[in-house]
Amino acid sequence: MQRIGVFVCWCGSNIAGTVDVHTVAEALKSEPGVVFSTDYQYMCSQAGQDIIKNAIKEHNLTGIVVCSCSPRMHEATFRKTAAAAGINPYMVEIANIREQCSWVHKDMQTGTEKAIILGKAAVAKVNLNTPLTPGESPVTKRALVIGGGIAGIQTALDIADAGFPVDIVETKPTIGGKMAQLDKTFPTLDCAACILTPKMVDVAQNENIRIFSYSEVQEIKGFVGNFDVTIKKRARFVKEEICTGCGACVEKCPMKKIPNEFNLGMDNRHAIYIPFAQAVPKVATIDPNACNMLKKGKCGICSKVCSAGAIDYTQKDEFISEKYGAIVVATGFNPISMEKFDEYAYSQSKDVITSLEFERLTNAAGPTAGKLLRPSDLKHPHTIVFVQCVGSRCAACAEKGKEYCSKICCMYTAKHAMLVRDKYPDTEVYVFYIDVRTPGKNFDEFYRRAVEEYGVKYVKGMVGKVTPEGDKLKVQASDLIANKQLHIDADLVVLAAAIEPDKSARPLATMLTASMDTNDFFTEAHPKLRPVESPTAGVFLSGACQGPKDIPETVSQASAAASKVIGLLVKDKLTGNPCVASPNELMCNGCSTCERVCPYGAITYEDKEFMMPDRSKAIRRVAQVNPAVCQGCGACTVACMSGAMDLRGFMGSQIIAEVDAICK
Amino acid sequence: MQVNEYKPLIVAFCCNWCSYAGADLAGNNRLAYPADVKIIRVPCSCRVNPMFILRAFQRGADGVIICGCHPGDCHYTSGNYYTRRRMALLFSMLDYLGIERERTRLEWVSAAEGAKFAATMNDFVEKVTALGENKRLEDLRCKR
Amino acid sequence: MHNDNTRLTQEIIRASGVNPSKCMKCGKCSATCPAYDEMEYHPHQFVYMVESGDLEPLMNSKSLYKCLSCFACIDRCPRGVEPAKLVEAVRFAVIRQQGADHMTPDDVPAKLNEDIPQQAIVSAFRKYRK
Amino acid sequence: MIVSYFPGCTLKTKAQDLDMYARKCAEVLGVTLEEIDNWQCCGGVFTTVNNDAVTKLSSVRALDFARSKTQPLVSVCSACHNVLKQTNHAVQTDKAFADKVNLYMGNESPYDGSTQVYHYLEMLRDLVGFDAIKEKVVNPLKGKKIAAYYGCLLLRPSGVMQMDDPENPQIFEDLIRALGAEPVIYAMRNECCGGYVTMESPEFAAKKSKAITDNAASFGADMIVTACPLCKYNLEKNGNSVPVVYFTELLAEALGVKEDTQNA
Repeated sequence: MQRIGVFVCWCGSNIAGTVDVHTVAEALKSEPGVVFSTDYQYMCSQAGQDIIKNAIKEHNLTGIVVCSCSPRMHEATFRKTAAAAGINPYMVEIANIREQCSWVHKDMQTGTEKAIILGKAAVAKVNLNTPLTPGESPVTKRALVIGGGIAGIQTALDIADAGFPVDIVETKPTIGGKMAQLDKTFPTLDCAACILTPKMVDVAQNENIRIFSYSEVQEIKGFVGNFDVTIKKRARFVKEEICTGCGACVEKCPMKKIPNEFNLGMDNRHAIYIPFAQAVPKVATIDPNACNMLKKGKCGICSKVCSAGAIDYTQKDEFISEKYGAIVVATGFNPISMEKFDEYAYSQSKDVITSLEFERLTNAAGPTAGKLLRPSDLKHPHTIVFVQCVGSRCAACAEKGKEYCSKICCMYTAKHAMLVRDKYPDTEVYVFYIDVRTPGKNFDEFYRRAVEEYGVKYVKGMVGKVTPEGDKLKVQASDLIANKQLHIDADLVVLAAAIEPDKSARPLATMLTASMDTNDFFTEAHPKLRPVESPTAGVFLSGACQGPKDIPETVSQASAAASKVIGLLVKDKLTGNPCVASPNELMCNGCSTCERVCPYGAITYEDKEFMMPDRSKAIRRVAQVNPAVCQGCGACTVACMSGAMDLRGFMGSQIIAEVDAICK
Repeated sequence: MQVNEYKPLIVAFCCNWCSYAGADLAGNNRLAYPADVKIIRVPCSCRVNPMFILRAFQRGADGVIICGCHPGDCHYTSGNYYTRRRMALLFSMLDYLGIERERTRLEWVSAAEGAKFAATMNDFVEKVTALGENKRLEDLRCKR
Repeated sequence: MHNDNTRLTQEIIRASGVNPSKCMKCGKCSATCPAYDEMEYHPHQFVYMVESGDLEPLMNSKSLYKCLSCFACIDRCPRGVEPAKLVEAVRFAVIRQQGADHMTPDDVPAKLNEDIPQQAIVSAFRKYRK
Repeated sequence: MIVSYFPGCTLKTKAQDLDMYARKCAEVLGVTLEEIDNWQCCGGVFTTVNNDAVTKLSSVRALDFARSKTQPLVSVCSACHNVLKQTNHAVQTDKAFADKVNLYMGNESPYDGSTQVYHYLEMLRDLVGFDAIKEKVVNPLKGKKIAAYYGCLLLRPSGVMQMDDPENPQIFEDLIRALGAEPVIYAMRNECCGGYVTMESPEFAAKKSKAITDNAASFGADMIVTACPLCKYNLEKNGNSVPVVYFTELLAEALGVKEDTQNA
C-alpha cells in the first residue's frame, strides 16, 4: 500500500479564489492510501517544496499528489523535489486545478467539487504508480553519412569540425554528387565546381573523415547511439591506397567506347576511368562490365602501364563492420525518366535533352568543352525551347509523373536561359511555364533579369508536342496569354524533368526503419519543428532525400542535421524516457500487430525460452521493446489484442483508476 | 442556483502535446466551460483504449470526448490516424448498442486552440445535457 | 436564367464525369490539340468556361464540331481533367435539343465521294446527330 | 485457337482487303476467326458522356457473344476496336451503365465485362507471338522502310486501351521488324489524321493528314501502314506520294499469301 501525501496549492488567489483549498485538502485526506494532506500558498516556492520534502521524511511517503497548476508548468519541479527527498520522481502526479479548474470556473462550489474529483483521480493513479528509472545507453562517438553529395559533404565536414569521426558512404567512385555535374549555380552564377571542389578536398584532407567510395550500406542493426553497420566496399580492381590518380592507365585503356555516366552518356569514357579531374578520392576504377581483362582474361594493359602497381584484377568486394552513434541520410535525388513523356520526342531525337544534360553541355569539362553545340550534329542551336514542369505537378498518372512541385526547375531554367542569351545573343530562347515559382533570396530578381535584361521569351503555357523533322524540332505549344497555339522550329529542346528520390532510398529506409512518404521522400520527425530528424531516433536527414531542395537549402539542412548529430554525440550516455511500452511476455501471443503499428521500429520479436505451468520448457516468440527507441505514444498498447503491451507511467490500470475516480 | 439541475458527467481524454496544452491555453485565457468536463491526460490520443471509454460509460459517464492533434500534426507522426480509425469503429459499435452518437466525440484541438477547446466543450456538454442521463451501459453495481 | 444555367452546368459536369476544378491552367491540352486553329474556344477555355458556368458562348460555338475526339488532351493532361469529354458533353447538350442536329441525312450526299469509307458517315452521325 | 471476330461495317464494303487479308493470315497463323452472328455496326464512335447507353448496345451484344463462346473478341478496324474496348471497360467500371445496358439486353445472365478484347495487332503480339510470325515469314520484306501509323484510336485513351505506351508505342514496329522490314519511327505516328471531320471539313482533315505523311516521308519511309480504313482514306487522299497500305496486306505479303488471294 502506498503512503501518499497530498499538497494543495493556492497559487495565491489564482486557485484559492475559486477553489476552497482547505476543503480540497480535507476531502482528499480520506482517500485510500492518503496519509497526509495539506495546503500552502505557493507550493512551487522554496518554502512550498520544503513542506513536501519534510512531509516525505516525516510520514515516510511513497507517493505525492500535488494539486496545482498544469503539469506542463511544474511537473518537472515537483519531481525534482521528490527525488531530492529520496523518492522516485515518477511517484509524483499533478492534479491540474488551475488551468483546468479555477481559471475556467467562476463558482466556488463547482470549482471546489471539481478540484476534489481531479485530486481523487490523481490519488487513484499514484496508488498504482511504480518507481521508474530511465534507461541509459552508451553513445558510440562516430557518425555515418550515407551519400556524398553536397548534403553529405557539408554534414560530414560540420560533424568532423566538432571533433567527431565521420564516415561517408558513396555509391559512385567519387564524392560530389549532382552538384559536381552542374555548371553554374543560381542566383549568383558562381561556378559549381569552384565552390564544391574545395569542399571535396577538405573532406579528403580532414583527419576525422573517412570516405568509402564505390560502396554501399549493406546492413544496419541497433538503435540510437549504437548502430552496427555493415558497409560493402565494391571491388574497383585498383588498390586505393597505392593509386596516385596519374591517369596513365586511362590513357592506354583500349576500351574507350563506354558511355560516360558523368556526362550522362553524351560522350564516352574508358573501361578504367576517373569520373572527372577533381574526383575525390582521385583513384581509378575498372568497370567490370566493360573491361576485357575481367571479362575475358585478355588485355592487362593498365596493369603494365601502372608504375605504382595499383591494379589488382583479383580484388573482391570487401565488407566493413563499424559502430556508429548517429546516421545521416543524404541520398539525394535524380531526374525522373523521360520515357513516358515521348510527346516531347526525348527518345526520338538527340536534340531533346534534360536540364541536367544541358548543364553538361554548357560545362567546360563537358562533352563539348563548354561550347553550346547540339548533340545530333554539333551545330550551334539558334532557337532553344525550354519546357518546365515535365513530370512535376502531374497528378494524372503516378507512373508518368510526380504530383509535387520539384522546386528547383524554375530557377535553373531561368539560369540556363540567361546564360545562353549572355554567351550567344544570336540565340532565341523560349521558356514555357505553368507558373514561375521563385521564392527565395534574390530569386525573383534573378528571373526578372532573365526576362528584362537578357530578353528570354517567357511564354505562359505548355508544350504539347515536339516533332523532329529534317534538322528541326517542330514545337507545338500554347501561349495562354495571347490565346494562340504556337509553332516554333527549334534546334534544341530542354526538358525540366521532375526530380525524385534516389532509388537506393527505399531499401535504406527499410534497413533504418525510417518512414517515407508516398513519393519515397524520407519523412521528418515533425514537418515544422523537427525537420532534420527522422522519427527514428538517431537517424537524421540531409538534403533532397527529404524533399526537393536547391543548394542553399540543402546546405542549411545539412548543417542543421550535423548540429543535431553533434548534440547527440557529445553525450556520453543517453537517458531515455522511462514512460515506454513494455510487454508482459507471458501474455504476448507473438502476433506482430504491435510491431506493425509502431512508428519508430522500437518493437522486435525474439524467440525466448519459457517455463510452462507443467515445468516443461517451451520456446515462444514474444515482443521486445527497445526503451532507447520507444517514444511512449502508446499506439501498440491499444493495438495489442492479448493485452500484453502496457505503457509505463500511463498503464491501462492507472487510466482506468482515473476514470473510476472521476465517475465515482 | 437551481437545486435539481441535471449535471452531466463528461470524461475528456486529451493528448499531452496538443489538446491538453489547448485546455491549458483555454485556462490561461479564462475561457469558461462547464465543470462537468474532467480531463485525463494521455501521451497521445492513440493511447486511449476503447476499453477506457466503455469503462467510463459503465461507471456512469454521460459523455466521453477524445481530443488529439490535428491530422498530420501528431507528435508521434501517426498516432491520431490510429485513433481516428479505432474510434470510427467504436462509435459505430456504441451506436449499435444504443449509446447515442452525440455522447461520444473525437475532436482535433491544437495547442493554440484554447478557444476551440472551450467552444468544443461547451457544445459537447450542451448536446449531452440535452440527451440526459446515460443508462444504457451503466453498471448498476457502481451506481453514483 | 441563372438557375437554368447552374443546373445545365451541373448536368454537363455530371454527364461528362469531368471535374473542371482539377485544372491548373497549364494549357497543355491546347498545346496538344490538333484542331486548335479551327476552334474559337480552345480546350483550356472549355474547361474554364464550364467551371465558371459560362455555357452560352460554348453552346453556340462551331468549336463543338471541330474537336477530333483524338483524346490527345485527355492523355497528355497532367491533372487528369479530360477536356475532350467536356466538349462532347456540351455538344450533346446542344444537339439533343429539338431540331438542333448538326448534320442530317439530307446533308450527306453532297459530302460524299467514291472512296469515303462507311465509317466516316456512321461516326459523323453519331457525333453530330441526336 | 478460335477467336470471335467482329469485322465491322467498312470491312464489308470499302475495306474488304483489310478483312480478306486478316482472314487469310489468321489461317496461316493457326487462328480461326469465328465471325459473330448478326453483328451490328459499332457506330464508329464511343460517346464519352455517361448518359448514352443505347448507342453502345451493339458493342455489348458482340462482347456478350464472345463471352457465350468463351472466346476473346478480335477486331481489325481501329474504330471498332476502340468502341468495343471502351464499352467493355465501361461495363467493368461503371455499375450504373452495366445495369442499364443489361436491362436493355434482357439476357438471363447479365454481361459482366469478362470478355478479353483484342485488336488484331494485339492478337498477333499476345496470342500468336511475333517470334512465331517471324518463323512463318516466307517472303521477308527486306530493305523496306515502313512507317507505322497508329493514329489516335488504337492508343487513346491509354488508361482504357492499354495497348502500348501512348507516346512511344512499339507494337507496330515490332511487327514490321518480325516481317523483315525496317520500321521508321516518326513523331506524328500517334497524331490525329482528322478522320472524324473528313466529311464535315475536308480541308481541315487534309491539313492534318498531310502533316503526318510529310513527317513520315522526311524520315525516308517507303510506305505507311495502318489498321484503320478512315485513316487510310485520309492519308491517301490528302497525303503525299508515300503509299498507304493496310497492315494485314503487308502481313499477307510476308507470309506469302498475298498472291494466292489475288490468283484465287
